[in-house]
Amino acid sequence: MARDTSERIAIESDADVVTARQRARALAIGLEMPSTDQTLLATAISEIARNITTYAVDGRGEVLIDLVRDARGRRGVRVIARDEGPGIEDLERALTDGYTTGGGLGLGLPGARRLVDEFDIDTGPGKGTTVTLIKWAQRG
Amino acid sequence: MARDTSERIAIESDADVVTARQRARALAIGLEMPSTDQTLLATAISEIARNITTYAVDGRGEVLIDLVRDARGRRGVRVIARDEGPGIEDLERALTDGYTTGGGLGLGLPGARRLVDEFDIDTGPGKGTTVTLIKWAQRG
Amino acid sequence: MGTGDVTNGLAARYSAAFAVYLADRSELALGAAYDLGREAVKAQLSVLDVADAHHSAMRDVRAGDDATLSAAADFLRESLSTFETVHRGYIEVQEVARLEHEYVQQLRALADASVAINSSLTVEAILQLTADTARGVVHAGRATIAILAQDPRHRPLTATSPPRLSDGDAHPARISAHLTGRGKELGVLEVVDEHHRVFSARDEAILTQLAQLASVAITNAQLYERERTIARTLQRSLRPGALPPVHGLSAAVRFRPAGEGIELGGDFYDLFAAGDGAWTALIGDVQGKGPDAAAVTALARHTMRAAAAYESRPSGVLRLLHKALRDQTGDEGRFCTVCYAHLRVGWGEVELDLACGGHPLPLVVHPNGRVTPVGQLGTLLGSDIEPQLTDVTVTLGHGQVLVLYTDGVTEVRRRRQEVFGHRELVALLETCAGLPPDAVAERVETAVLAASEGRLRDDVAILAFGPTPQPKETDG
Amino acid sequence: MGTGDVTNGLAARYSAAFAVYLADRSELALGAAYDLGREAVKAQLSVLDVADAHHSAMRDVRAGDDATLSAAADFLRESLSTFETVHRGYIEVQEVARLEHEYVQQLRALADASVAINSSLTVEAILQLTADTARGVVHAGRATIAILAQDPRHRPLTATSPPRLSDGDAHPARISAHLTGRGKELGVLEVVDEHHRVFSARDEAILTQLAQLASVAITNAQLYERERTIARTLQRSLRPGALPPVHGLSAAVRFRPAGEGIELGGDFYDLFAAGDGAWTALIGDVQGKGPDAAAVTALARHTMRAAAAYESRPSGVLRLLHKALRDQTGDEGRFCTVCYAHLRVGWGEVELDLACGGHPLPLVVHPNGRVTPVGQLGTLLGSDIEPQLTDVTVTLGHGQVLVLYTDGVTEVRRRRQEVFGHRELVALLETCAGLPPDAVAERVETAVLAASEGRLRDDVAILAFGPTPQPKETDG
Ligand SMILES: [Mn+2]
Ligand SMILES: [Mn+2]
Ligand SMILES: [Mn+2]
Ligand SMILES: [Mn+2]
Repeated sequence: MARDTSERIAIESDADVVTARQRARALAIGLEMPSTDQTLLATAISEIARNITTYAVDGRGEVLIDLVRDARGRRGVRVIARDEGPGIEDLERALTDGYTTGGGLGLGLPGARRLVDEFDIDTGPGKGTTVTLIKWAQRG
Repeated sequence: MARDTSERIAIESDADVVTARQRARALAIGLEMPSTDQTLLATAISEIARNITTYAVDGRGEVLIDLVRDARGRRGVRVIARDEGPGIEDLERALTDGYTTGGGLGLGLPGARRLVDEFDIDTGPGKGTTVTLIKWAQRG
Repeated sequence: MGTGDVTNGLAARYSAAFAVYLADRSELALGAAYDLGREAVKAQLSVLDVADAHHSAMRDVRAGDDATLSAAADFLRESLSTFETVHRGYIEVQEVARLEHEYVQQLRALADASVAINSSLTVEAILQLTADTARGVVHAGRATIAILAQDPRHRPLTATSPPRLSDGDAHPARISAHLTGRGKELGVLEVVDEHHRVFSARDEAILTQLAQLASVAITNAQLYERERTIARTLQRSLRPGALPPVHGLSAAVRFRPAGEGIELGGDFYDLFAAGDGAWTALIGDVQGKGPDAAAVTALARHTMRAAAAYESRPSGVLRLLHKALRDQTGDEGRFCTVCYAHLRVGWGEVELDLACGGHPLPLVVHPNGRVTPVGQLGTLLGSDIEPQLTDVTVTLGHGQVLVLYTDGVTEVRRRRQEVFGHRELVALLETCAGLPPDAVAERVETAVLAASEGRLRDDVAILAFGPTPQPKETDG
Repeated sequence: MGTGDVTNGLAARYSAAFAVYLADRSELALGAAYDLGREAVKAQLSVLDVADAHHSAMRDVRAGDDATLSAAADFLRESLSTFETVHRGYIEVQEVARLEHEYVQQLRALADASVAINSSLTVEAILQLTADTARGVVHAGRATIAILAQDPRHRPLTATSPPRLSDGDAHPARISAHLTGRGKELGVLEVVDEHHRVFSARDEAILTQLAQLASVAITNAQLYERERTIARTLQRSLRPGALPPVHGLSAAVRFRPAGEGIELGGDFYDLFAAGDGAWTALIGDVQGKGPDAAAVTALARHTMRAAAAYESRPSGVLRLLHKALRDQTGDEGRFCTVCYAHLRVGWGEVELDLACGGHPLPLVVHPNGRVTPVGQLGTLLGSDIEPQLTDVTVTLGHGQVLVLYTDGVTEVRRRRQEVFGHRELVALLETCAGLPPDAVAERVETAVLAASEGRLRDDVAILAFGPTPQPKETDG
């Protein structure tokens, strides 16, 4: 997967989230991604950014957005969100849509996961959280 | 629950389903039911009528639509759908959203059940199926 | 879902936010649509409410140009994106529910199997049930279970489900689980299916759980089998056997140890050739019941058999038994009562010397229906006092039957009330005049079992004998 | 979700259907919107695709008047209604998934409990585990299990979880399940919680399942306990005990039956006072191992003890044993070997008469380290042939130890190779000069166990004795 471009956005306020959405949308438009997919990508970014502003230390973190290309030449937008927060203790539970505790609405990380093509999370107690997601421009 | 009016519509074709939807919508408008609830009621009628045209003998049955009023004076539209079909053998399964067989989309009877305020079903192998549903004009 | 107020609030805020977006087309303004949609989902509003809010906003702007329509499309799409998240979640959770439900089915099958497997007392039955369950619960083509021999003398055991092998795949998919019991390897449980089958982690977990419960059941069955074999074998080896045929003597015995699953108690009897061409018949009762008493019966019988080779006086044999009981090491002393008879069997009559060590006197049933005790009461054997024993000589003639019995026959109690005692026994025997010994013993046993309502509180032994009727007797 | 083609198809059909609706505002035309939405859901299209289709339809009609906007609102609402159905289903299915998951947790707890409960061999442990599991698995305040007495002699048993009672509710919520075993009522399992608690049908099902598996475990434990008690008690009662102290004689014994969980085999020994002030020491081996052979050892010992009261010649006692073995009823004949010694214990020396019926000759360990067999080989007892037996008189002096042993000592094999035999025994005893009998017996046992690697294939018995060293001997 070759990296085309890269931009780092510090997430400290709602305005930063808007910047990230805008940046991702611009890259998506450049790839001629369908408008519905642009919307889903922006929504996924909002959900993972919300995770930072809600759970990270001082609500701070950063988002890296760039274009990627896979071995078959397919292009997409990749978003990496990082924070130095407390990390997620029970990852499986955090991703299983809250059904074990009941009444969850499946937003947040599990919601974001469903909106994109690739989703990866690296976390643990005390080590912060890094979420990586990719939305490909052409559908599979 | 006092009955205000009543109309019986034989269901034999898609055109009859339209008649039923129209009749219900007219009663709902008369009760000043919100437009979104009118839509949900029409959809519920479509789903139970579809159940008749798909499963009943010769795809035939009937729908009775009338206005009802409960003890507290609340008014609503009641729909009774009857057929002489084979009946439903495993009712619990028919209403549990198809998750036991996988891949169900929760349409049909379980879908209709969710769109209305009251839902009752009387069925059994060989005795046909009667579905009764009510949508109240004022929300609870 | 939702109330009019929230819905109206949504419409107003939607309209206002849309106006802002129309003015600047900024990402910030578009983000407001996302926020509105997300809030609507959290407030459990309907997607139809959003559609209506959208149209009231359209009415407010009152413009149909392309630019406005395009902005409207963007804004509606953004406001619905959270609904799309939920919609996708539905399909996902439905799959989760289906998988959980499947797991429930597997676990329930496992629970049922657990009951069935643990209800089996033989290892063979457990193996077959386990193989059948393994195949069924993971829906596989074949399951095999094999356990090692416990002991070099035993064979390894296997079971397969289905029992007949099909040709099968050359490279099937397979998973297996080890069977272990008390820290030792017991064997292995394996499941195979067509090569394209992919077993899930849950299949493996279920198989492991099944292997675990089968291991416990196998271990229990092995332990049970071992103890049961020892218990059965010892009880059967120690139990007095059938009576030997004795020319000129008709004899019958009935023997019922008290207690479920017990084959040997403290009562005993014997009939054997004594050293001098005569015979010995005896009945006895060791204090107590169950296996503790049973071991002492072996001592009593073997001691008296050996002593009878040297000693023809019944009192002499009983004195030796008394000494042997006193000499017993380890165990606290056990008392014992015995009625011992030394028999000389003649033509149509039996002459006997009789001694009773603490035992109820035997009864003679006469042909005329009279019932009389014979012998003289003596002292219990094995106690601190030197036993007082008296040998009494008795002759049994034609039609006379001597009945030896233990106190289990005459102390039948129900709810602390004696329901069959000495008086009842005598009355019953008075109806037995002229009957052969076997019929007499049968009647006594039947009466005792009936009085006990099938639940004996003490061992019961009955030994009845008399001269065999001699057909030529009156002719000769 | 969805492909461009399907999406484009949707947009075109949506636009056309909307145009029809705009023209006649009929229910039929509106129903088309419902159909389109339903198809979109079935094709797993996104709600955003419907929104986009709606806007391309709006672009096509290019009108912003109220009537058009109102029709557009109706049409969009209708096309989204099936999405609303799914959206509502999400919350419902999530609850289903949660309940199924809870059920899985309960069933897994039950499966774990099943293994633990069935691993318990005592009824008391099973009851406590069952009560603890019942309380935990339905999350209740307290659980109680009570079982009836099996037998009028036993007490009923109960267990409670938690063990200490709190004051509790006067009218708690409660559910219970019966315990039954082999068709009989065993007892009851009950769970109580605060009065407002509503137990679900699933809670009842889980409790019933737990009661069922506990019933099986209790029944198994009772069966096992019964057989184990019989097996233990009989074996312990039949097993020869500790040696009695004999003035002037130092004696030691080692006794190890082969087989796990077996306390008594076919080997036996004895040391007891004979009739004439002398003593008898003997060792023997019944053909075979385990409980079958064990019962015969009881016959052999009791017979020889009784015979020794009348008979001082070893060969005479063994002949009587031969006859007793032949007289055994029921069982197929059992052979037996015995080495029998009649001892007169004197001042610093022991004079003994010795006969060996088919048994290996005992060995004397001399103070100088020489090891010599004594006695004369005789015939096996209990077989068809009248045994040939010879009494030999031997005197053991100061420092001499006589070692009687069974063939388990000299036929230790490993992988079909003899690893400890007669030669090894003699060599070992040659190193035992001057040792007291207990030390000699200990050394032999240790060597045999080491050679067997802890897994005996035959019973092992060793009986060693000699005159007690007399401290005054050389002074007097
Ligand atoms: Mn008794
Ligand atoms: Mn008794
Ligand atoms: Mn042996
Ligand atoms: Mn041996």
